[in-house]
Amino acid sequence: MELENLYQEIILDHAKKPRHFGLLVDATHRSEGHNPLCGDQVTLTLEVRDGVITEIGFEGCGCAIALATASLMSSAIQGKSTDEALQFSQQVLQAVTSQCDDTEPLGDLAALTGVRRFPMRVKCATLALHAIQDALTSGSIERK
Amino acid sequence: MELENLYQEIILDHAKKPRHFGLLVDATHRSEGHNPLCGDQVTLTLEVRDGVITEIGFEGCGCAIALATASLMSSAIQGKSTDEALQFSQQVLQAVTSQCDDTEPLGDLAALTGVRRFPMRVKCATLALHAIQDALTSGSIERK
Amino acid sequence: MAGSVGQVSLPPVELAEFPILAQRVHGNRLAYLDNAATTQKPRSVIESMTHYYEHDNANVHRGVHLLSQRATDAFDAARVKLAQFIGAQNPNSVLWTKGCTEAINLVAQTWGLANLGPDKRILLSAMEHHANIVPWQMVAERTGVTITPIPVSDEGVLDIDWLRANLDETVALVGVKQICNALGTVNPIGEIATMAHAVGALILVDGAQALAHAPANVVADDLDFYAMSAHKAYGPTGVGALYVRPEILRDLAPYQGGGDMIRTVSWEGTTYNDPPNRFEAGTPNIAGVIGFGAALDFLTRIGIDRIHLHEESLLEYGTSALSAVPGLTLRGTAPCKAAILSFTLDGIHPHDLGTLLDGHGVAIRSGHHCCMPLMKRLGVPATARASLAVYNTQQDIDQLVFALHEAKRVFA
Amino acid sequence: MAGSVGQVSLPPVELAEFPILAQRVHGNRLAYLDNAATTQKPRSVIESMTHYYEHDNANVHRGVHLLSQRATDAFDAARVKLAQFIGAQNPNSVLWTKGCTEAINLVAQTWGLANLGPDKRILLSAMEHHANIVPWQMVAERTGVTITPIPVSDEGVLDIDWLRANLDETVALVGVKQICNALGTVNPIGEIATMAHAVGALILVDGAQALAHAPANVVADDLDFYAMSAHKAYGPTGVGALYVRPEILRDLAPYQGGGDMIRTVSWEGTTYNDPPNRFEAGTPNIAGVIGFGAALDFLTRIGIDRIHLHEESLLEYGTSALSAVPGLTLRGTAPCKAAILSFTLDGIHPHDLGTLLDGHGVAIRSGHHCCMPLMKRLGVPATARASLAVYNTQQDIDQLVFALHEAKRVFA
Ligand SMILES: Cc1ncc(COP(=O)(O)O)c(C=O)c1O
Ligand SMILES: Cc1ncc(COP(=O)(O)O)c(C=O)c1O
Repeated sequence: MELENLYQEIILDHAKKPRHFGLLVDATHRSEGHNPLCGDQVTLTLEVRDGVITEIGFEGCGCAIALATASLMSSAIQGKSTDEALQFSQQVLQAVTSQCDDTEPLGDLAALTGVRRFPMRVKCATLALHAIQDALTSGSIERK
Repeated sequence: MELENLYQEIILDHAKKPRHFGLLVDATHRSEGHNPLCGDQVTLTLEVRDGVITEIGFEGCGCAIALATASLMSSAIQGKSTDEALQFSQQVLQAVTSQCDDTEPLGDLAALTGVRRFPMRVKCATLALHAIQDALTSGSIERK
Repeated sequence: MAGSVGQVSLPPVELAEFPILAQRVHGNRLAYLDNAATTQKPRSVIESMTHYYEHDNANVHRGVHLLSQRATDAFDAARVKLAQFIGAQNPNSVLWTKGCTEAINLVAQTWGLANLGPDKRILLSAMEHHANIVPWQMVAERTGVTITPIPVSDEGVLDIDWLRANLDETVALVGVKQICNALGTVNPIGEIATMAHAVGALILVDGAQALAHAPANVVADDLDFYAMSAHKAYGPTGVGALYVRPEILRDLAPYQGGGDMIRTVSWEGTTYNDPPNRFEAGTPNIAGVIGFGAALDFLTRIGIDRIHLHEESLLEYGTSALSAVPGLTLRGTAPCKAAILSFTLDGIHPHDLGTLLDGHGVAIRSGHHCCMPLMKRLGVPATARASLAVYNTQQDIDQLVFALHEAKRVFA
Repeated sequence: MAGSVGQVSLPPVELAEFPILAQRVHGNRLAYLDNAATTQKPRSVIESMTHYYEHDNANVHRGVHLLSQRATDAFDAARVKLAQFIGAQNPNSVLWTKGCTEAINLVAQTWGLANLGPDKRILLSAMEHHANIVPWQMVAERTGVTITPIPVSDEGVLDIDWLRANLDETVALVGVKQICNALGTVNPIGEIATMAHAVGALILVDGAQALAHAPANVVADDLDFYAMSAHKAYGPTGVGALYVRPEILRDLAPYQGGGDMIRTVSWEGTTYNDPPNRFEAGTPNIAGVIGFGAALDFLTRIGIDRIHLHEESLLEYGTSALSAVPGLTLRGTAPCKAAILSFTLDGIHPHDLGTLLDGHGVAIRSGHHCCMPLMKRLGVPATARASLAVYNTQQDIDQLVFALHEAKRVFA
């Protein structure tokens, strides 16, 4: 057991005080994620202007891992282009699900790799990651 | 194993040369029995006059035990009153399914008790017994 | 062996009967408190199946050779045991299924499709497991029957007055858990059966959580359908049972088609066998049924009364121990409760609790417990749940409480 | 170990791997020749389940504690093994069921009810098992679909020309056994699949008898549905599987309702999970699935090719040995045959044969083998059947022949 590895300082911090909490009114992209086994749920909204994510906001209920992932990811991709954001979320996804060891490029998100040793919790981390990918690839909101 | 007990002379004899084989044209009572597990099947016809079984005939396909039981029973109850026949078939039924040891009153039918040691074969013996009881209790044919 | 030390009784079984309990988890003694999900198996149950495979394995009913006869005898004997255990008079009123979920689906697909329509209503307790909700929603889609939840109080008590007021001759079925897996509530099934029958409705009781703790007597409680899972009662996975009142069963249309459930098959038409075979198409879970029988032998040997007393004593101890943990809220505080302790802890999500407790060897469940509508009703997304069984001890609860305090330290 | 003595090869396994074979039956060595009904289990399969119950037992998917994680890992690993074994590319295209019978019922109740109607036809081989007839008759009652048998010759060969002539765009499904349990016929499933697909029909293959002897490759054979039972392939009772082509599976309506198959449940409406979970409501047969996985490991270790060679050599020996018994008629003499020897003996009904052979330790099956329409077609009420497996030997066949002669003496 490496509980300290899973519940690192930064994760607990983001879980207790999630950044970017609250949905955007002027969202251009939106997605919802749901984990049927545990009931965790996240709704994500993005504002994308000229290919750049200018704002991001989420709501949801879930465990510390799910909330911290959403919060950390939101902080990381705000200001990134959608392509960069997609690529980055893919990197993080790989890092939490596989054994690849180069966690340098992940920055703060490297903390999430502790989840690898807890297979039943990997889904908690991937919930927000999938939601972001969904929002970017198929979550465009039709303007009235 | 007491195969000799199961396949006694008299049983083999009745199985090979079943008595009363063939259905009656003027039957007053009729019934059919079917064993879904093995596919054995018997059709039984009776002619009852003034409460007495004057004729009996059966057809069917089945193993030696099933055929011998039908043949032996037919021989035994022809000429008996329906009440006597019912009572007798009940006695035989008990003798092949339980451990009761007084097989004296069964006459030739006592040979059937060998089946007790072969639980999977008891149903072969009871097929004809149930058919006789059905014919007598609910098999009355409406006359045109 | 039996008896009580201070306030908590000792288990009425030797823990050594349960091989799995001897192991260490992450360096700690295993405190297995996830019994409502599945119980552990006594050696006698495991061995009954090993013995079957090593000595008697054969297909049942259709063979005349010795192995088949032995397999059939053992298989049929289990049906008699289960019928006796739940007070059914006729062993043939008990059908083997894959589990409790399939048992309820069987009722929905046979009795339900044949008897429900847009003019009928089904009342299901608001605390039902998805297994007793979704099959009916699927039937509702086909038949147009209306499903209405029977309200539940904040404490987790079923609103019997509401039920009384809402029962009328449009109600075809009342569906209710005997014991709630999420909250522990024990529902008054006998009373509900009487009320349902008074308006001509049938009653289906989900006995999944009750079989190993306080099983129904289907005759005394006057039940129409009673659904069970072996794996929640010290038996193997992959087998369960459904009791159906014989008068209903006699005319019930078949469920799945295949071998053993037929009388004759032809391309022109097929006739069906009598119950129980009519509802048991294909090769059954022979080893599983035999293991289920061994589990019932185990329960009978220990005695439901002694099991009940022990679990009650643990519940009492656990309730006060948990209540003393700051920030902990017990969910489900019905006066009549089985040994299930559901709770939330301020500031720590139940999933995180599950992982943190596991680190201390404490196995609990966290989540919605397949009761999403109930969670919504109670206004919590999930709870943590410690559920007790005959082999649990005061030490298990103490270990849980210790681990809770440790978890709080991590999240402080 | 492997090799051949005179004409018959030796089993490619140690017989000691099968504990049950060591026993004596009525004082004689056991010659177990009822493998088409159910095979015996190697020690590794029995032990995999004992190990599960003694070390890892927990409910799968929903728990975060260590036992649940171990149980889930082992459970999921079996799905990967089965997918590989039958050549499926995606493990999630394999669904766990109670057995082959339930697998076919699942197709009938989901795909069948949604896609069949009075304008459609189903073609089923005239040698089908009741498990692949009755579920469709039940669907026909609801949908009005027409069921037509594909003729079979006296030797037990499917009439492919008839099939070719009768396939048109009204045909929605062709259903066929890969290997006939009653006669041993091996059907050309790949060829039939091509023919079916050419007119837009789907193909369902009943692989019950093939999995342990010559399993399909669902991709190479281009199958839409493939149904299996573990207990006929050295695995435990109570578990089977259904492969569904992923494109069909994706949109398939759910089967049974309950836990694990849902995404969200509410009184207003319920949404369903993705495959395979959508089709696996309730606690699965966890131990059974793990045992199934161990059986696949066993088959892979020995190698299907070696199994096939051995069984073929036994079949050849058995065919000539039985043909030499006066009054014996082999039923099922297709050129392409698996190691199943069905026969009748003049003057002795198959059931009597079954009992008489059992007296000499020889376990065979007698009856209609759940193929009543086929029996009718062949004009026999029943046959006696010796069906072979990897552990059978020349001695088993010799013992059978000896016992047949003894039986003839009794009935002489
Ligand atoms: C060809 C065939 N199909 C289907 C079945 C049914 O399998 P199960 O009884 O395991 O569901 C059998 C077994 O008897 C079989 O031989
Ligand atoms: C109350 C209740 N009903 C039904 C079920 C479903 O039982 P199974 O998963 O064994 O089919 C469960 C188990 O989770 C339960 O607790």
